[in-house]
Amino acid sequence: MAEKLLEIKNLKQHFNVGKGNTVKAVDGITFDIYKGETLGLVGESGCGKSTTGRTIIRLYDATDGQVLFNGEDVHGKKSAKELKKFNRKMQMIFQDPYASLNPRMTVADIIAEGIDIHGLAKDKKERIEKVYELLETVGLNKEHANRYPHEFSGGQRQRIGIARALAVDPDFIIADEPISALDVSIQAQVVNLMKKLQREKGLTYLFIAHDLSMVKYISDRIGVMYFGKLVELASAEDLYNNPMHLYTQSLLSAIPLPDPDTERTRKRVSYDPKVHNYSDKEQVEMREIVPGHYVYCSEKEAQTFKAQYVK
Amino acid sequence: MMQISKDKFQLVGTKISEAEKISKPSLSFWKDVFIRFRKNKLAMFGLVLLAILIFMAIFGPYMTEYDYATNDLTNKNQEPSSEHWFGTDDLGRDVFARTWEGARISIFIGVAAALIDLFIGVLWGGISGYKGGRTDEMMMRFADVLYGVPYLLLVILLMVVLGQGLGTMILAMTITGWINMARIVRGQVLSLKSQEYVLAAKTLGANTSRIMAKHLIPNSMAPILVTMTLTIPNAIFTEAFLSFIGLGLTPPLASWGTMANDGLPAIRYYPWRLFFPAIFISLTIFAFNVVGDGLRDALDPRLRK
Amino acid sequence: MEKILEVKDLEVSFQTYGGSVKAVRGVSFDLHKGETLAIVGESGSGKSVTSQTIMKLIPMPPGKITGGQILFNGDDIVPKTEKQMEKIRGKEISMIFQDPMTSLNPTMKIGTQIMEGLIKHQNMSKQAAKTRAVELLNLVGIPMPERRVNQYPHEFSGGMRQRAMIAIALAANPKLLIADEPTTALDVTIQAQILDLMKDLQSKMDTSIIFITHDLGVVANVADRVAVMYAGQIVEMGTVDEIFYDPRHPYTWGLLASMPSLDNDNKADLAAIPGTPPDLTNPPKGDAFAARNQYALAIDFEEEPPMYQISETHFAKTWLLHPDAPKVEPPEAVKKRMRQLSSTFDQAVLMKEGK
Amino acid sequence: MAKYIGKRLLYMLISLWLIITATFFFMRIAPGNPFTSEKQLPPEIEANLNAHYGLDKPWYAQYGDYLLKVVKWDFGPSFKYKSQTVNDLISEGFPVSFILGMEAILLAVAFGLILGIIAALKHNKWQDYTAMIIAVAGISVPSFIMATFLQYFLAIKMGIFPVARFETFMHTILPALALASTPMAFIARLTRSSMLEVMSNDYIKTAKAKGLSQGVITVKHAIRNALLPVVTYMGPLTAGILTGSFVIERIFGIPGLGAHFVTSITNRDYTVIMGVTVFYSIILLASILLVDIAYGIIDPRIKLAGGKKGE
Amino acid sequence: ACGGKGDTGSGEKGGDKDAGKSDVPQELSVNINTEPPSLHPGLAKDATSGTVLRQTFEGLTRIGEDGQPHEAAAEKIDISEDQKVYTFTLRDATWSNGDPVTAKDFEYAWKWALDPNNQSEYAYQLYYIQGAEDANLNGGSLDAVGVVAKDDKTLEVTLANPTPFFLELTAFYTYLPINSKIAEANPDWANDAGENYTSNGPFVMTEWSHSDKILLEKNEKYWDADTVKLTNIEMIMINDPNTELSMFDNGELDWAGAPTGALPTDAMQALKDEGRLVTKSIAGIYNYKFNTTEGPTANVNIRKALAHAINRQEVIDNILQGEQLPAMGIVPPSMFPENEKGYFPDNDVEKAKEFLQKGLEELGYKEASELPAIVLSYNTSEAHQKIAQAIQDMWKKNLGIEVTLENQEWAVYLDKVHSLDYQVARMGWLGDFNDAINFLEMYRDAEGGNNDTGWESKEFQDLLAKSATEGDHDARQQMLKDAEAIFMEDMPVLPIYFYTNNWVQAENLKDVVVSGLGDVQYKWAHFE
Ligand SMILES: Nc1ncnc2c1ncn2[C@@H]1O[C@H](COP(=O)(O)OP(=O)(O)OP(=O)(O)O)[C@@H](O)[C@H]1O
Ligand SMILES: Nc1ncnc2c1ncn2[C@@H]1O[C@H](COP(=O)(O)OP(=O)(O)OP(=O)(O)O)[C@@H](O)[C@H]1O
Ligand SMILES: [Mg+2]
Ligand SMILES: [Mg+2]
Repeated sequence: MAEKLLEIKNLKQHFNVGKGNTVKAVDGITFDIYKGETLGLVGESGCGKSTTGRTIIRLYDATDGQVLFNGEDVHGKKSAKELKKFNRKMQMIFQDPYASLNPRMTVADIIAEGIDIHGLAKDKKERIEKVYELLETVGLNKEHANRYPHEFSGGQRQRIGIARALAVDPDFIIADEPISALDVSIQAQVVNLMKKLQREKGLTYLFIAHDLSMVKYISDRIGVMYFGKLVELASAEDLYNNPMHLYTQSLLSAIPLPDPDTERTRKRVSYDPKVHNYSDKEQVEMREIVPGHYVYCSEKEAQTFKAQYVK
Repeated sequence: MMQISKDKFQLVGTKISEAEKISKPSLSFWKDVFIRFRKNKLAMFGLVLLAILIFMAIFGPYMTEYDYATNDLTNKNQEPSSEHWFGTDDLGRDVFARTWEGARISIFIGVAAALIDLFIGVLWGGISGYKGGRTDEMMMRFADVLYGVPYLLLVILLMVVLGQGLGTMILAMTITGWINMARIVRGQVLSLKSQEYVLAAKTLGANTSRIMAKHLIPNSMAPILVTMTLTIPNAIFTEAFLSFIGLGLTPPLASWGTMANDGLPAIRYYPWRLFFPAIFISLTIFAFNVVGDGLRDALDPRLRK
Repeated sequence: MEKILEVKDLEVSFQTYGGSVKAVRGVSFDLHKGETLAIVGESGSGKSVTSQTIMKLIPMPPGKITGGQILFNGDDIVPKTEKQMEKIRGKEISMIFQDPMTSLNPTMKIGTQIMEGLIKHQNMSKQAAKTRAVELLNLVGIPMPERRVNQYPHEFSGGMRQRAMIAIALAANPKLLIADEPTTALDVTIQAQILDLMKDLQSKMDTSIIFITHDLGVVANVADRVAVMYAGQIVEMGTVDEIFYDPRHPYTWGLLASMPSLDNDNKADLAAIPGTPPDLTNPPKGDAFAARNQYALAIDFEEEPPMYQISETHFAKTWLLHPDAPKVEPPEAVKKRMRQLSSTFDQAVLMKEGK
Repeated sequence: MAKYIGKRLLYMLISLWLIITATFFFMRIAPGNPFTSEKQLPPEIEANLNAHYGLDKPWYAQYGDYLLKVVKWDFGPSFKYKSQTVNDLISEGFPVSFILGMEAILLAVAFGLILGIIAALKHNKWQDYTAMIIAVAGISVPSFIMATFLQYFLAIKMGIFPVARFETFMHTILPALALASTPMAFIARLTRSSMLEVMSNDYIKTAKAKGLSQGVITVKHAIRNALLPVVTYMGPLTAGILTGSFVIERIFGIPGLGAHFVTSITNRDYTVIMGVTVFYSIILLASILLVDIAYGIIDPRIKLAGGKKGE
Repeated sequence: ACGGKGDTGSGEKGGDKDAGKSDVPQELSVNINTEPPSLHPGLAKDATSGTVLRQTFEGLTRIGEDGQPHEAAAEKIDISEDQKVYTFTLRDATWSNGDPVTAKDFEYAWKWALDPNNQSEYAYQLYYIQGAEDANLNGGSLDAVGVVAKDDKTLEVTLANPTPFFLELTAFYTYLPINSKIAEANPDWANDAGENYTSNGPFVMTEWSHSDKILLEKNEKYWDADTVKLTNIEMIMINDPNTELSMFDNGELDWAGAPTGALPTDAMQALKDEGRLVTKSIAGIYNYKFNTTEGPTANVNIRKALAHAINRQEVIDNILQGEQLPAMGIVPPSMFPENEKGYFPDNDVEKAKEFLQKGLEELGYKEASELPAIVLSYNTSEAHQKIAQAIQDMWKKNLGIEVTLENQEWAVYLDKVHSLDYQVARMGWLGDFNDAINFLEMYRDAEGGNNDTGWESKEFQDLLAKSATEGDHDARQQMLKDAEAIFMEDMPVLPIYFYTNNWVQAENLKDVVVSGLGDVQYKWAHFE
């Protein structure tokens, strides 16, 4: 397979919420992201998807574990200069197109923020030209440069967010539910744009969402998270056709489809973590059931999964 | 059924440029704010009032032949008349001239104190809120301590060290005045700093000062403005209080505050000596308040459409 | 079947700084007893305003009902006063709001919030209301309801909050339940649970439901009939099968086409609807959808299309149904799902004005 | 909770210590001393006095002695009022200021809330404008002018109230009004804006959808949530009002604590300065703490976190 | 205004003389401005405390309605030939608790004040007594102090010098007796009203509500109780002249203004017009001190120019409005009647200009405008500020001298003035007793005391020294007069006006005695 761009090793992010309580938002997850691929991350709300993304990009300091980006530890001690360099290579697109743009800045200033910070433009003229170029890349036009975010629709705003991320020429983009807040007809615009950019610029994505149908469409591989843990990781096809972990099955069974006939006959599978009934002795961890398909399970379960696997 | 010509039923497809077009004229944020502000009649009234007051502060003293400082003891405590429009005070000075001379000082002090409070308060509260944790704790405790130390003592020390003067007075007014602003800004920054656009700036590698200057402060403008409009009356009254206990302006300079103070005991005998400064203090504060309210409404993102 | 609600030519606008927003522009539909009507349409198309107008919950001012009638059990709601509305709200008609996070009072116990309506409309004693509240929470599937009634909303998860909202709405056994995007804020697993719950309750209580969403998957799951809204108007309406298997309006096509399909491995671009919705302060001349419509006809830019009837239950507002219009092929993804439905008329019929 | 309060109390102690220290040194740096008078004392007598009060000791010894005494809650004798100790001064003055202050706070809160609520409910109607004009007037008229006005018109001209002094309930009304006017206006404005904010929340719509009447919604749903900003403002305000106002006390001849804050300083009555400062600071810090606790009671979402989480 | 406190329920009013006092409630309500710092005669050092003590205590003498000291606690006073030994024979009198008032109580009280351990700041009032200063300052023995209780009824006092005003002094509060029995047993006796607070004057204190009010009741055990008509005195503490006057107008006070309170200046004109204002001059002067050690004010001609160039009468008529007397000398006319005219005419601008010219020449300036800026300092107060503004204006108009004003908080101000860190500074002086020495001796030495001007004159010192031992009243008077002349010649101080007391009182209130020093006594007061 292709080259590893990012290696996440036993990443943990615990939040202290007072009274000595901690929330284990991310509790020891390990996976790799290859150059040029899109890795989808799904899971129910609050399972730690955003936290994973934010910890990778250093918005949070990891409680434990490592994030290697091109072999370098992201969380290691870094000089301001190294940090800046790293910031250029890894970018993020946010969930809420309303909240992620500063309402007091013009679109041009928003997009050019990275250019300003990293000094990527020699002069004003070059700066604005870059902005125009980026606007065009995301399907907007020059005329929009001097407007304010509140004048745009959700899809347009999300495209501005993408342009902002692209401004520093990143290799890797974390998209945290970039389409959840958009309505259907606009979602497609954004997804199409992201795919186009990936084709043209060879970007790598970590695509976070809880809508499996969209994730399946855009991703090469998909990771399923449940309560701070990665429970299944496989190629998009394989995951859909051979969901192994009970939670994945439950998740897939819940996706409503725009087809009244199938909906009428839908059988939902519910998931109760108690069914695993792991004993204390059992080692529960990510196991490769078939090449490229990992499941968080005990040895015993792994055997069953292997047996059940259909090609 | 009306007849429609067939060629109208020609397939023409999308006109995307049209669909992406924003039909509203391009408005900068502040222009937009201004338009909304202008629709607020009360606020506009306040603005006009303020303009008049400032105009009078600048030109008022020249409108009468009388000088604010010259005594005319034989004409003391004259009622308002065509000669002395606002009457005279107990040293026979023209209250009209003094009122506008006082306006300069009061408005200046109000605005200057507000601006300084703004500067320090925004910086302090911003850093405190943004850095959080121990820094925040320490900075806020410092504010508490400053709040607890007797104000009068601080002021006396200032006067001793720096001597009497406008500068000292403004310093005296702002030495604790900024605390309120800092608290407000801190609260605001605390809630803004986890906004996604701030995170976005962080991922772009923006440093603290950039995030403060470009993101946090501009978006705290509404409460800041409102607090500022309240700082202004506060400063005007504090100046009066300082003068009341004798740490204020050097006569014959007067401010509205000191004039009101002087006129206060005369309320039963020479009410105009209290009336004019008091009414202008109130008008000014009223104006600042409605303008502040108008601005806050105009800045409210939920009203933005 | 008995009609419980009839909305006729409803028009609602909002007075804003930027001018008057015509949020609802002549919407008509009806609803039968025990039926679920789904309203779909993109953000800002007027779904919420329409539904809130039925309960007269839009803020007035700036909102204003500028025309039309809302007949609830044959009784027009529009001229009713606030006092009269209080007797209808929460008793005859209930509502579930979009965002369970903000629709519950954060400083009031869940139990109290459920009890309020009971005490008001059914003259229950506090004790009785509490017992009923526990029952309701149990009914909507919240475990340990006795303990939960004394908790605050922040102690509930999103799904549980939405269940509590449903419990509140159901408290009075309403004849009509309006659910305004009740699951948009929830993740799929919880969404599925909520949908099941609502269907279950509906079958038990024979309530009529107006279900607002922009998720076609959800629509397919819950609806009997579907109304598609665009820019303040209903552009297509029909039974759920008619909308999914025989859609006629290009906007409906666009919606259906832009959904990726799970069992399709085709990684070609999604068929997005380009552009953005029109500004309702000055709605465009002609068909509001024209500029984004790849099937737009010249007339679409000039004249608003009339409503055509395709079957007893199926209506669409597009010039494409005009006899003179060219025959167009819907997008690939839609074409795949098209079927011939038996009830369809041979020829689309132009509806008379004022039906 | 207990841990949280314990921690806050510790912070309070530290703040208090800093205040004491700062005040102690500022006071000593300020020119003049308790024995400064127009008729200068013979130096021998002054030296004698200094010795008696321990003012001849080195500063650190004085400071140490003082801290010890404060710990024992013994602020020493007043230099000026020979027949009273600072403890006497406080215990005689505070109840007076407290009664007056409570009355003023009740007035301010009651009328402020009522005005604010009316204004919010009748947003942009004449009631709103009237209430806000009253409020702005309250802010625009400083308390010393207000006091004089009230005294002149209500006591002297109309004879409804006694002119001054602190004897019967009637005596307290005018000073309480004068004290209350500005905070009342402020509370009215705060209440109005937070009521407007709360009334635009979704849960108010929920309540309306239940068929509750405007009155019930206001009382049961809106006010409580609109109270938070008012409560915040009440913290420092309470401390300020309860410990008296120099100007009001002077104009109405009220034997409260407020006058001591000013006269002790002009008299350089060291022990009184320190005593009232410590007393005031304790009330100030305590009311800030109380406000934080009240927050938690009003809004169950706010947990009193034991520690500020690191970023 | 009728002297009620609102509870005058008894309908009858205004009895005639025969009906006696019973008709009108003999209850007086006055304002004493502030909390008296101490009601211990040995610790009191201010007018407010004095006001209370004067009603509750009785010294050997009491200043009568005529302004002269009369026998009070003393029945008989014998003065030795050299005027240095006074023998007081006490009358039979008791403390309010019934203890007899003895000579020992006086001896105890005076020695208590002189005892350095007791921190009496007014002990120096006793320095006229032999050995007193030594005991108080230099560790001399208290036994050596010239006060001896020969027996219960006889007190012998030996003075250091013949002191013509000594009898007057014995009416002063530092000279009041203390019930030694109680005080010895209970050092804190004076801290509150109550059974420990025994006094021997016309009234007893029954309540002391700090910072609020003091209640006095007639002392039935007072030897002259028959003379005392008032049954109760309420002394309230209101520190705002407007409130005071309003309360008076509202009938809540029977007296407003000096000496215990103050009247708002803005009301003076109206009160005068209504004919209600009562004015009485007192022994006190309001003056500006010059720093004679540096700056333009070191030049005597400049000082004189400044002194001549102000129109005192105008200041009095328009600002003070209390019929004060323009001061062109420093000893009040009550002591030196000639000083009603003073040493030079008021508002003599011509003369002032001459002086200025001379002064400028001496300093090497051509014009007044070349003078270094003169700063006029005063402590913060409305009245000082107005006067300063008026005088600033006069100096500017009459001499062309630019003066800047500087006001300071009281303690800071005193600190500056005492350390000669000023140019022209406001000061006032009120006599403690009725003698010119009061107003002169502070200028004896440049250092220390209350000189504050840096001025010193050998001649002046000699004259004062001589006067101290001079037994003959007229000769002594002349020496002091000469000293004042020397002083005025050098003009280290610019006199402005002699104080008056102004007040309004209830119409039916009679016989409140205000002395020439501004001391008030209610012993004889009554309502008609
Ligand atoms: N800063 C924080 N402090 C404390 N807890 C946090 C913080 N951020 C996240 N959490 C908690 O961590 C858990 C995971 O949150 P996260 O936002 O990563 O979930 P998510 O999978 O992105 O959910 P969603 O789909 O709702 O976005 C949640 O329980 C959340 O409450
Ligand atoms: N209070 C209001 N003031 C002004 N305009 C309003 C108001 N409420 C709604 N509108 C406008 O009315 C139009 C219809 O809004 P509505 O909320 O009904 O949309 P929706 O279809 O429910 O969208 P969504 O899917 O986002 O909920 C929008 O353009 C909106 O901006
Ligand atoms: Mg998330
Ligand atoms: Mg909606």
